Amino acid sequence: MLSALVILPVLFAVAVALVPARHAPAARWLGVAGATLVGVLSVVVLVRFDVGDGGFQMVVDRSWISELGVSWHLGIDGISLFLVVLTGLLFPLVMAGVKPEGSAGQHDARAYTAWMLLLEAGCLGAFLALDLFVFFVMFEVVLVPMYFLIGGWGHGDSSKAATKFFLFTMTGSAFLLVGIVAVAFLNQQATGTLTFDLVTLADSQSLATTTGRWLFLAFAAAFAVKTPVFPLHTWLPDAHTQAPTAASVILAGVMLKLGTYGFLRFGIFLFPEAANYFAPLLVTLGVIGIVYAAVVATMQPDLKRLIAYSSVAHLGFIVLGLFAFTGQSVTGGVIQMVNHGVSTGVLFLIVGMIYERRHTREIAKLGGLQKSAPVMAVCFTIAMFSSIGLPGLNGFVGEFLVLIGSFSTRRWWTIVATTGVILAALYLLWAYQRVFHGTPEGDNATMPDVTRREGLVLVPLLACIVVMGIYPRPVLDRIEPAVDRLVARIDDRSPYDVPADGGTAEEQR
Amino acid sequence: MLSAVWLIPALPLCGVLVLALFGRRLGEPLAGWVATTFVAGSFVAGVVTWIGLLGHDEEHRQVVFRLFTWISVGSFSVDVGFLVDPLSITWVLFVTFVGALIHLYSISYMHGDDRFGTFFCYLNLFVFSMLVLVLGDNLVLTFLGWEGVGACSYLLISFWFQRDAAATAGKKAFVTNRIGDWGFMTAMFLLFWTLGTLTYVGGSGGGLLSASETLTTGTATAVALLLFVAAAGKSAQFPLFVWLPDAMEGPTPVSALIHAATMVTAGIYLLARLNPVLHLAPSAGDVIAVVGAFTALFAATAAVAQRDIKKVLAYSTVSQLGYMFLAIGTGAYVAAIFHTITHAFFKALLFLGAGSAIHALDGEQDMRRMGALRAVLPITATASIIGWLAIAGVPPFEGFFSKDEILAVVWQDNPGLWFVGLLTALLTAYYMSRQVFLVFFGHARWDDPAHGSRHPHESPALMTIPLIVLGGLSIVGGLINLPGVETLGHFLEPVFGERELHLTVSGASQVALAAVAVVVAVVGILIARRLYLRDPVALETGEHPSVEPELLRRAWGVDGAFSAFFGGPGRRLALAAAAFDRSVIDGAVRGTASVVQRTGQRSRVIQSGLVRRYALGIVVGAVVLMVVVAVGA
Amino acid sequence: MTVTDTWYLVLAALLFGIGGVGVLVRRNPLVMFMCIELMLNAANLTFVTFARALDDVGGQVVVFFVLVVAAAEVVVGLGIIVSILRRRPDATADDLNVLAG
Amino acid sequence: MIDAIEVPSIDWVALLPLTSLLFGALLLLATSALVPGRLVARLAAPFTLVVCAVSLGASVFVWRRLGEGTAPFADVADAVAIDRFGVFVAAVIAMAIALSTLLAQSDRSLQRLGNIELYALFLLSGSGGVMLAMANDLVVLFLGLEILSIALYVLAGYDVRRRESREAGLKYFVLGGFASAFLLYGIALLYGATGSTNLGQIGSFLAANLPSHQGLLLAGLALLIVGLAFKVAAVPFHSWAPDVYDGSPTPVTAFMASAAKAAAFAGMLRVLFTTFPTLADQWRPVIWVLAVGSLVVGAFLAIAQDDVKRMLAYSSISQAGFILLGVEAGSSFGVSSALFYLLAYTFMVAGSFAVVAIVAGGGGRPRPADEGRVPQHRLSAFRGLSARRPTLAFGFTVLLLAQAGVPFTSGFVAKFGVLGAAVGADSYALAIVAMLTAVVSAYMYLRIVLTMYLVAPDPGAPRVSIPAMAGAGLVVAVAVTIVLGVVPGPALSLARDAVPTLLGAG
Amino acid sequence: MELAVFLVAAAFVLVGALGVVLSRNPVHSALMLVLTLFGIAVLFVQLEAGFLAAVQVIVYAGAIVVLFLFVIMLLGVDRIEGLARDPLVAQRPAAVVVMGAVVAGILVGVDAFSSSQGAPSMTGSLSGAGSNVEKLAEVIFTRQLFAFEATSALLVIAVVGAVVLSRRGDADSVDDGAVGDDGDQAVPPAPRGVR
Repeated sequence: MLSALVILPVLFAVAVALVPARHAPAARWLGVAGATLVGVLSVVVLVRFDVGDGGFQMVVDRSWISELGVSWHLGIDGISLFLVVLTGLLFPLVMAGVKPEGSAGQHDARAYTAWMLLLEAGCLGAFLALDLFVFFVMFEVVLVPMYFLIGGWGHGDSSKAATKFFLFTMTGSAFLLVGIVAVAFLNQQATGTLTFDLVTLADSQSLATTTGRWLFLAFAAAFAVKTPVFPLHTWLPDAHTQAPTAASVILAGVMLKLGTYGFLRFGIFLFPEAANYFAPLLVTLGVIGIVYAAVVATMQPDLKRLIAYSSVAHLGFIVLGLFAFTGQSVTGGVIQMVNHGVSTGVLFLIVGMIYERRHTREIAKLGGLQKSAPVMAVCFTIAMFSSIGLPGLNGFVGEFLVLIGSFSTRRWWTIVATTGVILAALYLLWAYQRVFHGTPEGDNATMPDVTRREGLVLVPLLACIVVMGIYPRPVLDRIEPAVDRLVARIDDRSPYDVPADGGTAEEQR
Repeated sequence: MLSAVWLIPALPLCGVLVLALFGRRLGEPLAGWVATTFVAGSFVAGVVTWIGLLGHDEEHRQVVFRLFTWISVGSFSVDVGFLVDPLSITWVLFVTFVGALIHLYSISYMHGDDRFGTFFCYLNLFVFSMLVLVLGDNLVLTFLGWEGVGACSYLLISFWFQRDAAATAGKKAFVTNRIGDWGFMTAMFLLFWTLGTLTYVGGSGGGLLSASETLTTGTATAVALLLFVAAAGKSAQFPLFVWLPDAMEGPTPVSALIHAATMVTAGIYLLARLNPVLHLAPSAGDVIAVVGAFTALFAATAAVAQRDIKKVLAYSTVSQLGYMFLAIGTGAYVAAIFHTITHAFFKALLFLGAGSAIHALDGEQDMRRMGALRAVLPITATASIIGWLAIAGVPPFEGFFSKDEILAVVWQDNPGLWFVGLLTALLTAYYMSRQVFLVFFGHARWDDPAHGSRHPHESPALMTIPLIVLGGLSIVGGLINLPGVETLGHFLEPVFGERELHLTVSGASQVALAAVAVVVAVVGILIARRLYLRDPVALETGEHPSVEPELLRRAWGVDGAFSAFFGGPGRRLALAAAAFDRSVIDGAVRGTASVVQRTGQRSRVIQSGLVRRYALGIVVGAVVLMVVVAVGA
Repeated sequence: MTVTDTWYLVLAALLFGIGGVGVLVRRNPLVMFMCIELMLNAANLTFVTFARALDDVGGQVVVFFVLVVAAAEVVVGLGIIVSILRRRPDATADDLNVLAG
Repeated sequence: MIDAIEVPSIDWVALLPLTSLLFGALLLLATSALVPGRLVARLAAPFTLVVCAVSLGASVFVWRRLGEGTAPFADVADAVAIDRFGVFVAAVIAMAIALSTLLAQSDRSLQRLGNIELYALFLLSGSGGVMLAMANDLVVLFLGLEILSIALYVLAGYDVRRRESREAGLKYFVLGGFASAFLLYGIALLYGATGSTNLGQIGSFLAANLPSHQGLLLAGLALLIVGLAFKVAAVPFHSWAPDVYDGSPTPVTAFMASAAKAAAFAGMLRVLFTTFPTLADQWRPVIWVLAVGSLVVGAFLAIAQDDVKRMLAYSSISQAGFILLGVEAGSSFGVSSALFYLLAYTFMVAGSFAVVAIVAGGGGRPRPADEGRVPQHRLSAFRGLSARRPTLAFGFTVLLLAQAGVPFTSGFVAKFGVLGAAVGADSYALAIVAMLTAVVSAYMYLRIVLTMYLVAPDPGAPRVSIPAMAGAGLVVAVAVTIVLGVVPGPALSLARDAVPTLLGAG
Repeated sequence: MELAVFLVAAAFVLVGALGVVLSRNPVHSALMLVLTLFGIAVLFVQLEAGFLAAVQVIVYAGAIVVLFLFVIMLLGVDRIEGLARDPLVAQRPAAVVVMGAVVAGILVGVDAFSSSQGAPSMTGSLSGAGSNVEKLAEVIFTRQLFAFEATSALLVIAVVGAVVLSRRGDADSVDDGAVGDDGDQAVPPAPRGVR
């Protein structure tokens, strides 16, 4: 079942690549079919998921490279469940709904589709992996399709941005790889068996404190780059700006989550003590990221760059939540990963639509689009409000949980982080004003509104924004047990007296 | 009967959905009628609920309806549920009532706008949000409504988005409100952290309201002040008032509904709702009272010099809200709420009247080009005069009672603040008189050849009916809480209990105070009359420059200071941050890359292509290896 | 004064050093090659010295093989040098720098 | 008076992987001398492939035999080690010869120079490599190295008409001779210090009595490592590699980078791991220095190149650095990781050079103006290759990404292995240096990929035609690269079984 | 006696070696090489390696050096090499220093040898009965039989190599002189650091 989620897209990718050149357009629809099938599968997983169980479900554990103690160990729990579903649904949507950019002559639908599918496989693999080796393999391999997508179908100086993206991330992974290998081999020295199995390694806890801290740092280096955590974020605006729309959506929606997910699943899970030790650092960086990225975002002349910086700020919230170590904050962080994927996805989609029509993303050259494209404006507004954290939309749920949870352990930082709420409104509304308000002139006045095809992509995502804002219970109920287990692990080593089920300060007195 | 409560917000929500999906197809004026119907239905549901609530005895007038659990993680859990008690139902009634009237008015006012349906959709959404705000059974749901009304305010202020001023004003309103939201959220975090719940009534610990009695003074003060930050943002208190005058860029019904009658009173509601916390924090109460009084006076001075008819009303609103905060800070919740209700009536009336005048003059808002409209707009003029007398505090209009009550309570608590209030009352009477004189009396200045010939005529019935209704209410509204009878006070008794500061001054003193207030009002009117109806120049030009200093028109330059800060140092800071990001942080990245690359280029020299150099390299390597081996040994 | 093995070994080391310096300082490829032969001979001398010191035939046998290797190397090496010098008789080792960087 | 010399027993079958190459070469030469006409020339390549196959088959057979009851042993009077280590490397070398042959067969300019000697030299050189890998005696090691090298000197200068080729030949020869003098001198000192050249005897001698004064021993060891490090092109003994790789005919370069490197590493691994384990504390720092140097220099100089062939040359230096990671670990896991790396790298590098040769027009119609000139190895020749030859570009991309260590390629598993070995031996600093330089190298690989995919082809770019033989070689290389990346298990377990032990002791 | 022979032979060796390095004329270098090889042959005799001494003279001095001279004469490259100064900056001092360091390192090892040694007579005694040639032969055909056979490959390579390298490369007409010989005749390019 879970294996199929990973393998199916690969098979379809191969099939797509083998389509003869003259049927290239058909390849795209074959790819969409594949992605849709995966999406359906992910929904099946969602349906079959046992709500109350905080452990790993639907586990697949087969030997892969027994010589290295590597096993094909997949499983899903509340933390990964919605990321998987998000991935499963986002891919068919963007593949079907977003016309690949690039001039007609250069564009090869087969390559594009195949890369997308491989990207999907990698992302799903990373979210499902319970084996450090498998995770790393997936974590690293996604760079390749993304590199080609940005480089091959991007805008402007896309090859440079793609290279920057690749190398920056790879530098982080370099440390991760050393860390993973070290964890496994140190465990082998202690217990005699070489294994990369997450659960086994986490349970054996054979590391000395200092070693654990160093290894956590190695892990954190990779995840901090991927997330990205301030000050390692500068690849992101470049990558987003030059990337084609679909890649941007996937990058923001899914790939950045590999970083935060990695922190949670591997960094915190394997090294609870070290995670605790370094939590102040990461929380600080997360909060700096929230404020700093927001301030920087206000002055971006490029709409896409602005949204990219907003991503940095949002991921700062997630990092804050994850490292505040309370049930609410971590749950909030997890659900915020999904929320950010959806709402920022919509924003990027719309920017892509604008670019497709106007061939520019420069805010100064746009204006009054609400007049010519009212539906687009409405869609943007909803996603913007979600991004700002307006209650009733999904963004609020995550942000609020993160903040209210973090408040009990990181009071002052939370108060600072909350100012991010003001700043988010400032830069997004200002951008909205400059792009959509005012009187349209020239090409802005004649810009066509959202087409039906584009609408079909936006509507499910917007529905998701609203539904998850009003009734997030089904999501939260599934996330919470897994998060509780994780938080309980940390609490054993936490300097804070935070009861796992969140008693109050009053009770503690 | 009480179970109809869910209908109260549900009906406007239905309106939103219907208009969002079919608004365009319904067209004009059907969309407006649909919207109005839903809000009116909501009012009816409110009345039904109210009657149901009256059926309970006083101690049990607090009923919670939980629909479903909204967000629940660990110990944190909030529902979507409604708390029906005298406080919330009071708001529900006047919000839906005034709302329905303004909807009705808008049908005509928005005639011809190509986004007619959208306008009503937003209006309905606003009413829905406002109802959620007041009915929500927990702080988070209140916050949802709080933010919802903010968002609607944003959408409606910038409704005519092609106008830059409107777009900017909308943004400004939202962002300024967000500063308040920061306070709101932080207050929630603090409350949850200390009390473990955000639900007002019921749930663990018996609910927020009863549990908050266990708060320490420090925490309570912090929470109260944070909530006041929130309220100051929403209710335009100093220094966060700056958005409200600009918000007048929105259509006039919006100004009437949102920026006068309802939304801006949300801050009052919030503080009244959390009165147990306030009660524990007397020093916070002092802060609120002082800021309220200051705002009242400050805004009144600014109103004196405005030329835009709506700006006068906007500053007036700020000023009146200051009164309410003065009352809240003093502990006179009922007085504050009483004034909120009366203000809702007369300020809505004034706005709608102003709107009618603007409408008649094809959008003219400058009072210097109005005058003598009494003749051509009889209904509008009559209604506006009623509103003027009400706000000026002339008996027996409703404003007299509510303002008098506040002043009396404040006198009892702090005569200094009372004097500020009195001064404000004087100014209020003055500037409102000025407005009425400039618009409805004196010479007609609208037929300025530069602006073409105008033929103002009375607005259609759809616009005048609300004027008439509100005018009537503005006359008799004082009845709901007549001194001595205090219907409203008794109704709200269960909410505030002994935390309400009751008047203890003697009846004679009360009468004396009232007399002073009336005198002050009359003096204000007379001064205005002297300056604007007896001065030939002022009659001709519609202004009296010596008493309209530029500084006051710019509200003492506070708004300008904000703009200067954000446009100057703030902008520079952001630009610096962006430059820092580009040059330092990304520069470090690019620098590393280029250092690596340059090192590579430079090191090519060692690959000289010369065999003998290579051989030398081998020998050097051999030496190195021998050394390393020796050292290793 | 008896001639100990050390004398031979030191001599061999010196020969090795001179040969090595020769490779580094001479530009004529033929002479460079000769210097390499000097170095091989130094190794040979070392082998033979050790063979006597250890009273072991093995060392001498090695020299035998080294001779064969040297011969083969000379054939191939001279072939390569010829192929270059034939086209450009005055070429020195320093002139061969088309390939660099 | 002379006693009949008792010839030592020889297990001929066990020597088959080696002898088949040697006799194949001789047979080829003899036939070509006896049979006139172009028939032999035409059949030379298939014949060479058959010889490789036979050698490979023999390797498989011996491998099996060694698994079934026969313990590894030292053959021919302890001079040759018959163990799975040698067999493994022999197999790698046979495959490398086969790939290089396929490549050479497609190179018209080499074909015109006469192919029989070329293949014979491949086979002879390869046999030297196998000898090096199987050597259980320093003399055999030296001879193997010389056989390998001298044949390579000839091969490097094979295309005598081309100035670059001649220059490569001379540079390689002079420096190679210089380095083998060091090697020989080192062997002499080791002989003096231990009394034998036989690895088994040296090993047991050292195990029994580690001399208190180790000067001679260590000096000998250092010089021995100089000689071997030169052959694997480890920094600071790498300087020949870029120039020689660049100047040699491309099929020869492929052979050097694969077979020669594998053989030299095999020699290094066997000597250090089996014979001098007692001196590990001394030689591990040495290898550490070599590894760091190779990683850094290989990566930094590679990114400054504009010529793909040179880029790959520098890349091979940095790959050598990675393999040295496995050597440095000094553990059996390190050895097996290094062996796996060699196996994987053989295919990666042979395939990569195949692409270079194809693009350079080795298979295309010779353009008289280009003949003998600097070939089309420059990066600009790869512009827009994906548009002109998508499959070729894709294949090259796979190989390049494999060298960069991207997952699901053999390169990743290989890097993972040596990294594991390094970490297992507590060489964290080395591991981190390795991974960071891998990032730097990745920039270079990406540059090539970028040029192929994201730069429009030059309008006048020549048509690239893929000759069948080179194409087949490329397909095999790419396929193996991917298969070893996805299911590396079997190959890993082979490498694990191939860890050598000291043979012929006592 | 031994001392005298050693000193004379050593002088031959060193003078010859220095002569090889310092002669400006390659012919002189070759002749000096003969001197060295001869000196070494004498030392071989001193070291009880009579057979090797003979082979040294015959093969090395006789064949190899003759080959060198033959090539020099054949190509007419007996030109005087200007040794006044080295065009490569600091090459000479560096060469002397680093090579000196290597020699010093070896000498340190040699010194250490006087107090430690390998196992004696591992392969076979040198001093036992039988002639030097016999002993060598026995080892070559037993212990080192494999190496002996391997040398055959070496010789084959030498032959093939000679054949390959001696081609004028004119298997093909498009060649040398014209385009193929790529301007070796041109002024030698200055050493370039960066291409």
